[in-house]
Amino acid sequence: MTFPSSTTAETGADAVDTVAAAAGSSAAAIVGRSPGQLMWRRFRRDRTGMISAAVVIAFLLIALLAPVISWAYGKDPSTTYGLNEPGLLNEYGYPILPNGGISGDFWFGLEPGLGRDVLTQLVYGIRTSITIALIVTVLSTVIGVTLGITSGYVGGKIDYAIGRVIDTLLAFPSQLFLIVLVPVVDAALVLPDQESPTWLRFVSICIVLTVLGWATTARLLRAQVLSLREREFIEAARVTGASPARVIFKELMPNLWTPIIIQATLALPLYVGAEAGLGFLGVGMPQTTPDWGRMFQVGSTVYHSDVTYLLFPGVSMLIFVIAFNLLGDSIRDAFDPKTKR
Amino acid sequence: MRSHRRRIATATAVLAVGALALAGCAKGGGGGAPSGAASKPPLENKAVSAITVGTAADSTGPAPEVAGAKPGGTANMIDRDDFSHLDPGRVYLNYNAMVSALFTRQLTNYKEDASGSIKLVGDLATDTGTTTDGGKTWKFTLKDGVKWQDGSAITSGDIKYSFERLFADFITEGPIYAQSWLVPDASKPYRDQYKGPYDGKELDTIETPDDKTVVFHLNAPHPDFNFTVAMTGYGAVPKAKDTKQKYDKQPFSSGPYQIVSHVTGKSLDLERNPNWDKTTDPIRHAYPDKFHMEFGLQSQQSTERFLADTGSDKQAFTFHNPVAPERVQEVLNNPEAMKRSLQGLTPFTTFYNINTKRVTDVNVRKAIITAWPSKQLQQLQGGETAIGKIATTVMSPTVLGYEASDLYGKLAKPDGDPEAAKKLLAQSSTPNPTIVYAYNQTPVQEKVTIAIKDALSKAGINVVAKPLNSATFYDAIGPVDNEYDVYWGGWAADWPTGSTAIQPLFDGRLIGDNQSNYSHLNVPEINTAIDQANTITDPTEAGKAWAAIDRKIMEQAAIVPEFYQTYFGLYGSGLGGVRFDPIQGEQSALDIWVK
Amino acid sequence: MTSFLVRRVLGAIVILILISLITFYLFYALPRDPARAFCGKICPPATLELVRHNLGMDKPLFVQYWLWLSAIFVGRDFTQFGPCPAPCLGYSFATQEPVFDAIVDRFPVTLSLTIGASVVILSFGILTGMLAAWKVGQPLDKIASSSSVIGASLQIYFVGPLVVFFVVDTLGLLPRPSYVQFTEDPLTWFVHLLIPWLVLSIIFTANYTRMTRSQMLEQLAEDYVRTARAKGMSGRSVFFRFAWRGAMIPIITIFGVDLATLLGGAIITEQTFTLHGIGELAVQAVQNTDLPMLLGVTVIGAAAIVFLNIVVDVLYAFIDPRVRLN
Amino acid sequence: MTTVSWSSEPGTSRGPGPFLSVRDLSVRFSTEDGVVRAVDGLSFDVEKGTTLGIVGESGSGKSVTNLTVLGLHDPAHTEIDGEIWLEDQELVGASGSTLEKLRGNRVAMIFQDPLTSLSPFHTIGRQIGEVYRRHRGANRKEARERAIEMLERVGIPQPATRVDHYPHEFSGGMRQRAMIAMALVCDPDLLIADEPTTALDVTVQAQILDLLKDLQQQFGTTIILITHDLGVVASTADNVLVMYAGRAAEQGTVREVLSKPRHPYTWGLLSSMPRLTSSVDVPLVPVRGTPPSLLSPPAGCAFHPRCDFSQLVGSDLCFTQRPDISPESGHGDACYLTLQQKRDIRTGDTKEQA
Repeated sequence: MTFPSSTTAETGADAVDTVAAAAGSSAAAIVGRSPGQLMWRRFRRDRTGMISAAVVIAFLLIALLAPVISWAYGKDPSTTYGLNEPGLLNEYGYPILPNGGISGDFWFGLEPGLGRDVLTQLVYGIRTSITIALIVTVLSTVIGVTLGITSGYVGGKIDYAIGRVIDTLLAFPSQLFLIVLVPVVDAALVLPDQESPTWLRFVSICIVLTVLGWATTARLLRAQVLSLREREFIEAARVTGASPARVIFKELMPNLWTPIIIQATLALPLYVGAEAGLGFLGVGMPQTTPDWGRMFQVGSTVYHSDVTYLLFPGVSMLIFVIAFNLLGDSIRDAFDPKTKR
Repeated sequence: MRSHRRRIATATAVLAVGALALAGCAKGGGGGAPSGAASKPPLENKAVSAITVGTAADSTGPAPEVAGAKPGGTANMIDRDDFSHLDPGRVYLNYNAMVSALFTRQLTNYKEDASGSIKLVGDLATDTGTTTDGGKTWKFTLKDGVKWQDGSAITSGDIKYSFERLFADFITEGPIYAQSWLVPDASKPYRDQYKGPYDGKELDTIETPDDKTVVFHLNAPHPDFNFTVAMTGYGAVPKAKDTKQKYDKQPFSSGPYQIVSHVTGKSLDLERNPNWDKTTDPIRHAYPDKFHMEFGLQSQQSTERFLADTGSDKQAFTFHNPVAPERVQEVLNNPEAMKRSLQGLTPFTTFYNINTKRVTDVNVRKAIITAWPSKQLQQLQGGETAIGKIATTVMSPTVLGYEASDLYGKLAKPDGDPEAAKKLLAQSSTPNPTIVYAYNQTPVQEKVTIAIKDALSKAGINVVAKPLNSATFYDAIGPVDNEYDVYWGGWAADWPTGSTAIQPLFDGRLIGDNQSNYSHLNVPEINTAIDQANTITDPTEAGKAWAAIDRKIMEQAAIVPEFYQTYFGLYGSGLGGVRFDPIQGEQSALDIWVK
Repeated sequence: MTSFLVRRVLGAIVILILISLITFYLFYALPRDPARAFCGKICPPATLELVRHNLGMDKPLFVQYWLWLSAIFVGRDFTQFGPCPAPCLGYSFATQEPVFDAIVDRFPVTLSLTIGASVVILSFGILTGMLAAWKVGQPLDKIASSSSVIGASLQIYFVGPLVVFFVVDTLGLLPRPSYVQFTEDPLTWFVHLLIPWLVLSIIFTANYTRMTRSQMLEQLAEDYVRTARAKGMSGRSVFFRFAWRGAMIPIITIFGVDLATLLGGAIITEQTFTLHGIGELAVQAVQNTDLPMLLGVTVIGAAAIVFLNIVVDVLYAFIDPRVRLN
Repeated sequence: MTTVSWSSEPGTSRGPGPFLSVRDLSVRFSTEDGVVRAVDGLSFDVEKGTTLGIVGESGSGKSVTNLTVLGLHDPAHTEIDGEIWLEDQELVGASGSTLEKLRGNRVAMIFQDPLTSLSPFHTIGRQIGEVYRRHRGANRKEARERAIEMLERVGIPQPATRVDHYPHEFSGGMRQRAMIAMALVCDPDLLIADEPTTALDVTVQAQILDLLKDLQQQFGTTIILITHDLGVVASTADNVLVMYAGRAAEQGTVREVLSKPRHPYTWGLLSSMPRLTSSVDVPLVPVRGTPPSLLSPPAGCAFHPRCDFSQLVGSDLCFTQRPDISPESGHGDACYLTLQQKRDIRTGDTKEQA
């Protein structure tokens, strides 16, 4: 049984520290490196991390260059080609050509019913998913961190209050509440007269996902802060009369960046999945905005007669989320070598 | 140590390529060449050929035997929802009415003969009732031998009680016609004038001279009152067995079957009612011994089970569930399934109300109708078989007196005629108007909205689409001063004469919050024509009058007719006598027998 | 121990009340008048008023909430529906059936989905995690890790229809997923739920494999494991008697949360396989804006989460003596 | 292989050769940043019944050596050369199962931090009894009695009740006593104590060291005491081995090494330790610089970057040639300075600081 005893780590760790020490002998030029540089060196050497980073960047580029791709490809996501040009969809809304209507000018085929182009829908769909996921991740991390740190560091009544709020939020059946909250927030933000713009639903989805998302981050941060608070260097800082703000930002924060970043990179794919889940349940972005979730919803109703349509969003979402998960793992390993096994 | 993940990236790539290849070889995700639907015989959604009022002779039982039918066996029914109400006074949904036909009888009812024409005949009554003063007083005499499931006779007292209990405070979901006509003052709400029989008071406008005769004194002449009492809402309820709210789950039977068990949301089981006398019933048969009804199946599921046609599904039919729209094409290509399919025109018409208080210029309204993309909407919702024929009038072909007319040439140009619409707009006060189109935010309606926006913008009409939460749709369009110009609506006549098809929707004097006149049409000429048509006693003459009113409304362009909804459903191969009921627009259970 | 339980149960009740209160007020943020559903097609204003009175909707908000809450303990009599016995969560506005009965009736579906999935998740997930940790760095570990990353990235609404399409429609190996009363026919019950269990477990198991593996490796690096080795304990007994206990704590925490979400009705799973569990009940409640049903499902879902949190804390004490239930 | 009799004052050397003999041991770990040569050709012997103190800064390879004795390294990442003889048994090449039978039975080890080194999930009695059942095949009841007996022997009050307590219910000192009880339950011949007292405060430290001495007297257990605290070595060990960068810098009896040190590194260690006798205002002189990188250790004598006397050697021997312990037995050191130079520097230097 292979059994990595702790000494390897200890000596390994010593070795690394010694590497950091400026022993001026004639051996390979050993130069001191900051933790950030160390992290980058380790990350660069982790090939899986690099590949997943490349895939993620590719998706980001596709999302950014969506208009260019659609211009070059000649189709756009909103025109209903199937309805406008006869001969593409049969009488019941299904693409006539086999395999979901894949053809020369519709590389990924046509959407049953409205007959929109699947490729551009996918490309613009990434845009929706990533923007929502990024915004929600940033928002929930910021809220989670601030509340987590305040409740962890300050303790007492505030900690109790925030703790109860977190418990209540985490006790909500989250999937159910996503569906309930979106129409409620919609109704709250409704603009009486003109057409409710797409950004309205975009905002309400972000609000809903953030409201239900920050609690887990807050709880994690609170635990980290509680353990750090007992450490001597915090006592020392306090003893020297440092203001709480200085203690938090100068002493605590540097130690918290690792869990924060790890939590964020692992949360992002979850939010992409959640946003698509909303679309699948019919409370996602409106029909005019290309969205993967709705492609799944349509896919799951028509897969009897047109399974290809379901595969495109499915496979692209799969690759997208795997890349993110692997990237999150690699970042965690680079940041926190102890758990690298 | 961390090299183990090096192979993950390659593994993912392989999987992705594999999945795509897999899709390629799947049996072709496309719809395949147009299924040659054109070569299929045109769907026989023929309108009901004729609706007449039957004689006393037509009202005598037993109902003519169904060819080849034999008694015995259990018929299964699979459907989406449990019946929300079974207490006749609370039944308004056609789905509830279909099952009530098995155990609730009314004074009069409809009988369909082989040629497809419908006759109003006496059910519990010996005939369709007699009126001597143009429809203000009506006399019905009960048949001999009509009994409740416990063998006790159905008396005129029971009929009087059945109407009186409709005033109780827990009966709110049913029709209100008879109640508003049986109170002395027609202008004041009927609930203020009589509160129901539970505190011992009686309604004196209903006389019961003896056990067999009932006389109704209405506060105004209603020549089609005999059609009104055919509604399930006015079915008979035994005075001795009235369990008030609980009656809604397990009513007392006067029909061929009685309810044995009702597990809400799950199942309903019926067995033969020994005390039902075939000779007194001109409409119903009772071939199967038992009926077992199961709920919770969406149309996709029931379609799959009918196509599979295995095990107990062989003896299954469904009242409400149509063939799922996305499976229509598959069913049409399956000759075996088509043998066990039912098609027909339902009384339901769908249309788009044009809010005449906001879109005041008739030419703009006409332009909207002309540019409307009816064909695309039909295609989006599964074609004529699944959703309906393109409509051009207010009244549905299932209504007595319907006359086909196409003022805006929609059948000629179903895709919408932007040029003609532009010409109409040129003559109107606003050449390119902006209209606020409110829609119910369901997946289908979202697609429909896109098609409408495209078509109308081609005609120069700027559309502002306002999605409304599907739960709050009616609350939003209900108020008279709502801020929307065009919104979807659906209607079915409560009985197949013009009055309930037109009056509640277009009578200018009935405009009010949450009232059915959503297009807020208030044209004096139409209002007087409606009153006048209501007094015509001869059904065919009345039909012509209502058809004329229909044309006037279309000239006002108060609505954009959408579909005369059709029904396309399947049933198991082990059942015979499953027929389509044109009055309710669903599958009827009254002639079913188990092969 | 009992003082701990009493305190935690009281805390749980407070949270449940808080949740039901929030849901109640959230519901009223919707501009929806449920009374409309109780009035016929032609609905005179007088009848609408009467229905609002029958449903108690004309009373102030907090009174309505109080009536709802007290009904759970003392039952309530509705003019619109009739009496409602003690554990009464009111009547559903959409289906007129008592909410409590509807939930109790739908619970077996969600329960069987949960039990099946958890058995697979725990056994398969933890087993592969242990094996991967045991053979760390070797081929088995690599396969387990890479498949678990892929598994964790799958989405139910993608895998579900795909599996149904291939396994049911194309190959016809298994019947279409549906629920058959366990008591009536356990075999068909089992066969008909295989696909949902399979799909659910692919996704959940992946997480458990990854988590068990990293936790086991972390425990193996602990000093006390080295001491055990130094005492002459064999590698296998160190792995199975010492290391797994430490690794179980984080796994139990996560399992408590996952089990609660499944018990609360896995909405997306039930929607994908059209299973009539509590999840579907919840979706219908939202679509029909059916307040009593929505409240009932939310409270039951939250109760599952809160109750399981208590169970998880108690389990901690059994596994880790350092945790004192003070 | 020549066996040299080793004369030492107090030890009762009965066996023919040394009890434990480490011959030219080197241990290399492959890590991310390269190969770490934790132990680089180390040789030393331990007589039966004596106590050898191993001293050195952290990273000098003292713990690694002793874990190699028990064979606790992860073979996937470790290469071990050289031999370790426990009387007649060679350990480096021994099979896993023989090593398992040996650990806890003939050779036992106690660790620095008793709290993390004891399993939090099992009672003390069970953890002690486990070893007894494993090696002596005792049943549960016998194991429990043995555990109570051992607890009593290491001086833990009410052993009958404490046996069922968990480690976190013990104080620091008590936990270390429990560790010792666990290590000695099968009366091992060799006990390796890896910095047993570092985590404890001074008063408890003395109790533990006395306990170890009493147990040695009672059972004649050979003890290897790993520490960086020269005071502990002075008071308990019979012989001393000073390690630096994975090799032996100086070895010999406690009196020889501590009173007449011959290696500059040992001088450095001694001069950086406050003494009761030295006056307060004389500053301590720590060894300058930090321990060398074991990834690429300095050529020649690993200590030369920090050695003030390397130029005294004249030739650049210190920078190119790696010194070996000379003489191999008795008081040996690994430094090119001549004996005379060492004595002059030591008397010159240490007298100033004394």
